[in-house]
Amino acid sequence: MRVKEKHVNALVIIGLIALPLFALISDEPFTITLATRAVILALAAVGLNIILGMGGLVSFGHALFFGIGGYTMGILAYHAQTYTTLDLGLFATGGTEFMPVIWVVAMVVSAVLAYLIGLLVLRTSGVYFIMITLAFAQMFYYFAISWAQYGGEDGLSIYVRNDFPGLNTLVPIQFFCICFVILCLVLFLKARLQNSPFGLALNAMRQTATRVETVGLNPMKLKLLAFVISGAITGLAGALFADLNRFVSPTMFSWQLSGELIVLIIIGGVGRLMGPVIGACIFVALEHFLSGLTEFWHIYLGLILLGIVLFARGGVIGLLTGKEGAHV
Amino acid sequence: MRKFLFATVAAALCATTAASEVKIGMITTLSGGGAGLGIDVRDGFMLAIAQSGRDDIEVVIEDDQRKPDVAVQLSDKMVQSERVDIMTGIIWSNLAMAVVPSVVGQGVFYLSPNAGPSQLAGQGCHENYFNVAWQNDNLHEAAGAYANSVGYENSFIMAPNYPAGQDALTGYKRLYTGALSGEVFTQLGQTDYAAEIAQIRASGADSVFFFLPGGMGISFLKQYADSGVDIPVIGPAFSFDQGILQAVGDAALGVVNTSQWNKDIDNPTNAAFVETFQAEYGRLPSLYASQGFDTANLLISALEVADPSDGDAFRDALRAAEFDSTRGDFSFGPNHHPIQTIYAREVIKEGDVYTNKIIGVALENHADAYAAACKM
Amino acid sequence: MSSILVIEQILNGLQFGVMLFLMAAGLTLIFGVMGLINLAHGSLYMIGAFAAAAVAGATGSFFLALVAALVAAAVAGAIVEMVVIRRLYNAAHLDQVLATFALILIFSEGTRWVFGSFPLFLDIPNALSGPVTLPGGIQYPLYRLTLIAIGLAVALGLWLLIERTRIGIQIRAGENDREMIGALGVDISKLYTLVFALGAALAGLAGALVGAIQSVQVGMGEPVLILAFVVIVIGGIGSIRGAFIGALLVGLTDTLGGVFLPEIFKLFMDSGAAQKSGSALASMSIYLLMGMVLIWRPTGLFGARA
Amino acid sequence: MSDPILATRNLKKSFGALIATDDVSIDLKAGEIHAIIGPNGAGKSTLINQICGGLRPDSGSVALLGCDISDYSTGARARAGLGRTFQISELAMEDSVLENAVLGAIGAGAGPWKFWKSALKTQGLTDRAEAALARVGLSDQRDMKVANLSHGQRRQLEVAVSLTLSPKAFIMDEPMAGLGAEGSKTMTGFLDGLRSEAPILLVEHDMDAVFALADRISVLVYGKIIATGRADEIRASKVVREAYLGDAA
Repeated sequence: MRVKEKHVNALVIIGLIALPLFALISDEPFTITLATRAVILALAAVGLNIILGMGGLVSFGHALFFGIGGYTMGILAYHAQTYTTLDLGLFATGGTEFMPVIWVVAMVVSAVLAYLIGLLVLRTSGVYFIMITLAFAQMFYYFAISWAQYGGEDGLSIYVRNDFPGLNTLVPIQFFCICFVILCLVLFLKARLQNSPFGLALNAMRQTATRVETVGLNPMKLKLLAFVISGAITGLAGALFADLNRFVSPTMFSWQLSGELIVLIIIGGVGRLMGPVIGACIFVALEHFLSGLTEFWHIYLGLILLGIVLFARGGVIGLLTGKEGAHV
Repeated sequence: MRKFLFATVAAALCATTAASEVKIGMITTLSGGGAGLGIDVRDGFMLAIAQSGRDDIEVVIEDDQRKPDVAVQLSDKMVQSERVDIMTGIIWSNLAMAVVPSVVGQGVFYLSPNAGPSQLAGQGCHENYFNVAWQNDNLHEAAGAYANSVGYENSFIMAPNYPAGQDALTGYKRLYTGALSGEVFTQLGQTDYAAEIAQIRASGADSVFFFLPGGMGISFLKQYADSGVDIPVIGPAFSFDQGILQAVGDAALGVVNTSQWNKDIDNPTNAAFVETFQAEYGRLPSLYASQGFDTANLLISALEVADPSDGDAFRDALRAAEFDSTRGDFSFGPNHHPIQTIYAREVIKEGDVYTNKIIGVALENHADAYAAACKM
Repeated sequence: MSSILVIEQILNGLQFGVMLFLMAAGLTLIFGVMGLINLAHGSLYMIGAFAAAAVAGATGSFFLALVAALVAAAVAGAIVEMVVIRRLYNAAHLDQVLATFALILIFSEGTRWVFGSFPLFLDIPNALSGPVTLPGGIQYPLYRLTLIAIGLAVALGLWLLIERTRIGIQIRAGENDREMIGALGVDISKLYTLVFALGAALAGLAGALVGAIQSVQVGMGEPVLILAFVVIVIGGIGSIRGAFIGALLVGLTDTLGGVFLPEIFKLFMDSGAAQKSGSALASMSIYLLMGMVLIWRPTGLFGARA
Repeated sequence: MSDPILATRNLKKSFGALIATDDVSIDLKAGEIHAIIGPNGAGKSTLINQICGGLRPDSGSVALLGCDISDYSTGARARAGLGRTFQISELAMEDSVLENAVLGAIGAGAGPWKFWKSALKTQGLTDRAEAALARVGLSDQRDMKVANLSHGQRRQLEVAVSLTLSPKAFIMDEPMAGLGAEGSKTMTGFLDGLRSEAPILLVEHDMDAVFALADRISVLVYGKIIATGRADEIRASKVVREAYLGDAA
């Protein structure tokens, strides 16, 4: 039976609301935590999907922005909790535990970094782009490991979640709601972006950069902006992820994480609005159930992924709707 | 009456799962690199539980894959969904730092079978946190003390550039009174030590202290043995543990290392432990297995006296540490970290198997350096 | 710092470089001929090391261990090519990344399943153990010198294979124009399997050789894999010559950076801080090198101009 | 006679020993169709690429409306008023016909830095795009995917996209390629009317179309212009016959 993509999308959103509510009623708070994890990973992958799905550039280093978001949150909260000042050279501040401020800072820092890195890495394409993005993420990974001031390899614990006005963020369902609303908001913005003149141009750029140039547009600028937006969203996800765990560590920069973000997108379906969301839900579920079954669950995860690449091009959405859809 | 009713309902609910009264959550590393350590802790722990003959203890075991974020989520699961009374199992300091503070903050007891970061021993100590292994610095301090006792005066010291590595060098220097001919931080996960060995050769040192856990230590020892440099090496037990010694081979022979446990410590508990572990799992127990075993026995001894639901009584029972440790004498300091004797061991070959033999005491009844900062 | 130490460190960098070359040569060959990004190349390195350790343990012969490593990695490579990789040649890079990422998971946990979680033992053969004295009084391990020699010999052999043999002609034709080899009457799928097995065998050889002085354990392949990628990106993907130059550059940068950066930092900060920040920078140095090369030449030193 | 709309001066480009463009100076005047013909490998594509910015000449210059655009990027040249069509269609194959035309309208209009309103619901963009589609006769196909268009329809869409730019000069690389007799005729008729809007630099192999359309013809052989003139002059030229038409004539 073939179903329409928008029905699949609606089903996912409904499922993402229903599952935590069910968990709340049946008093299974850990299920809510799992759902929150899926939502945050989905958000990070939605960010990656802007440059990867729409722009056709496979960034194998998006963990960089995830980590930057995480560390932004960690450092701000750390200074706020220890009442120490954060000296930024130009000015000093006391850190903050106020979530909206943390989010904005995480996005701005990620965006600025994405701009600077993008200026360099977007000169390359194809495999070179894959590898140079990986290299940048590795640089930050090693830097974070030896950055003793913020815990180095041990990472940085912040013990309590940051504040959001009117909510108790330590209650799983309330924190889930925050993340879920942000995800929906970003998905909505992404949907607008996809159809906007910018989205249309970026989409065309992936297919034929020459054509985009000959109508007078600058592909480099398109890619750069896409990279910046992409980095900012993934950075935001990183800040939320760190808040979920009340902890940041260099593993947020690791290449495995960059790989996992790509995996999420491919599982769901490249270049689709809800692809990363479906991918994240499936991935988190697999992780949870497989690891309960056997110590060697990575083998089965590997086999499932392999099956998806070989036999389900277009991801799960493609499988359900019978369309391969946009492929990079 | 109401209380009784509640109890029957609870019993009825529990009957569908298991008839257990105490639930223990174990988060440890069972897959990927470093799984050997977690498996040893788990096996040692479960051996003690089995030997106790108590069927009212349920142990929930989860694999953290050595990823801090996974560990945090598993701890949420343990506390929120499984509602465990006691947690244990974490191998790595960075995972412990991510998990322990929030777990003990939620009223759950945590018994550490391996990691002992300084933060949790000093300012960050907690009444519900007990360390059954060592404070991280202990074995390094013992190595420094041993170096003094054999008259080393010019050490070359080396560790990976990450907090535990930096602590290791600090720990060594705390008791070591000689000079340093070199102090090097290597890359975490580094596999080739040719450059460092060349520096050692050129340094004119009379001894080399290193802390390189896991595969890093194997690589270093093999390369060091092959380099022809014959300056004596000392290190903490981690690179000479039963699990990896076989992979190092001859290169480790004769190396002195410091440990709070060895299979030849002469007491009945230890002898029985070594024998039953070998019978059960078909391999010699490691340091980690002994720590898992001790952790479980401490726990069982406290359960004999008090129920975890009565927090204060249970805590006192733990603090008393009325159990037979494989290490012999064992007691807790004011910050719930061990006060214990640390030995110097030497790597030997018994038949085909590489193992350790105690050659002396490095530090007697040693406590850690952070206890004073702990306000409990 | 004495000149003896400097020369010794250069030798170390060289040795590291040629071993990286063994890994990178296979990767770049596979990419050049088949256009495939193989993240699972590190697993083949691991398979070589485990096969060598297992055979050395059973027979005691290092030579047999090396043969076993070559055969095991080549066979594993050929099987993987025929079962999985073959379906990916026309797929997007993205699919290749995911599929070979999945292969890493399968290989790593599969190896752990077979061999257990503890590292395996593999030692240097007696004939090659211990140091020798080089001219100028430098004490240097014989085994490492042997590694340098083997690496250079393999590089030479590869060069001869590609420049002077029929298969080499086919490989070069395949790099330039994939339709062309079909037109030459070559069985493409056989050629692809062969090239993949060759690349795998080189990785397996590197794993066995390096395994003797390092730790043979699950997950040993991934750090090397990432370095090998850095190498081929610096050298230009598809270029054997580039891989060779890139491997030496990376080997030397990594080794010398780790030794000399802290020394340089000591000139303007106190010793402890210099150690920490120097080695922090050293761990990032090869990625900095790669970044700079790519900014200067976006397709690497010897890469085809895009 | 007015100044030329587009002019190249002494364009030179060589690839190693091969001289692809040798001192080429051509111009395009208002209202004309200037055809460039020549055998395969004569350097026509290289020349177009230098005019449109895909290739840097070794020396020489390109001027549009008297303004030197030699240092402009491809995009900047398009914005300055060069409308190019490709020999092999350069279109976003996964997108619809309308989306491709709207892309042109985005380039011609306010640019891509708009993120909120849907491009296909922005009247300024769709009006412009649909007008261009209507002119080439693709209105009925506006919602089709480009991948599903016939070859001829893709050629038409190529032209339509360049129409949305309202360029000052058209550069067309073989617009008749693969069109068939009927299609060529339609396209010839269309281009005939287009020259009053903006002049066309036409590279074409279809000699019937060239002789029917071109006001002037330049003959490019081995990177050199060997003759320029009206159709009948070129037909009569001995140099051209020898160098190009050769035995066939």
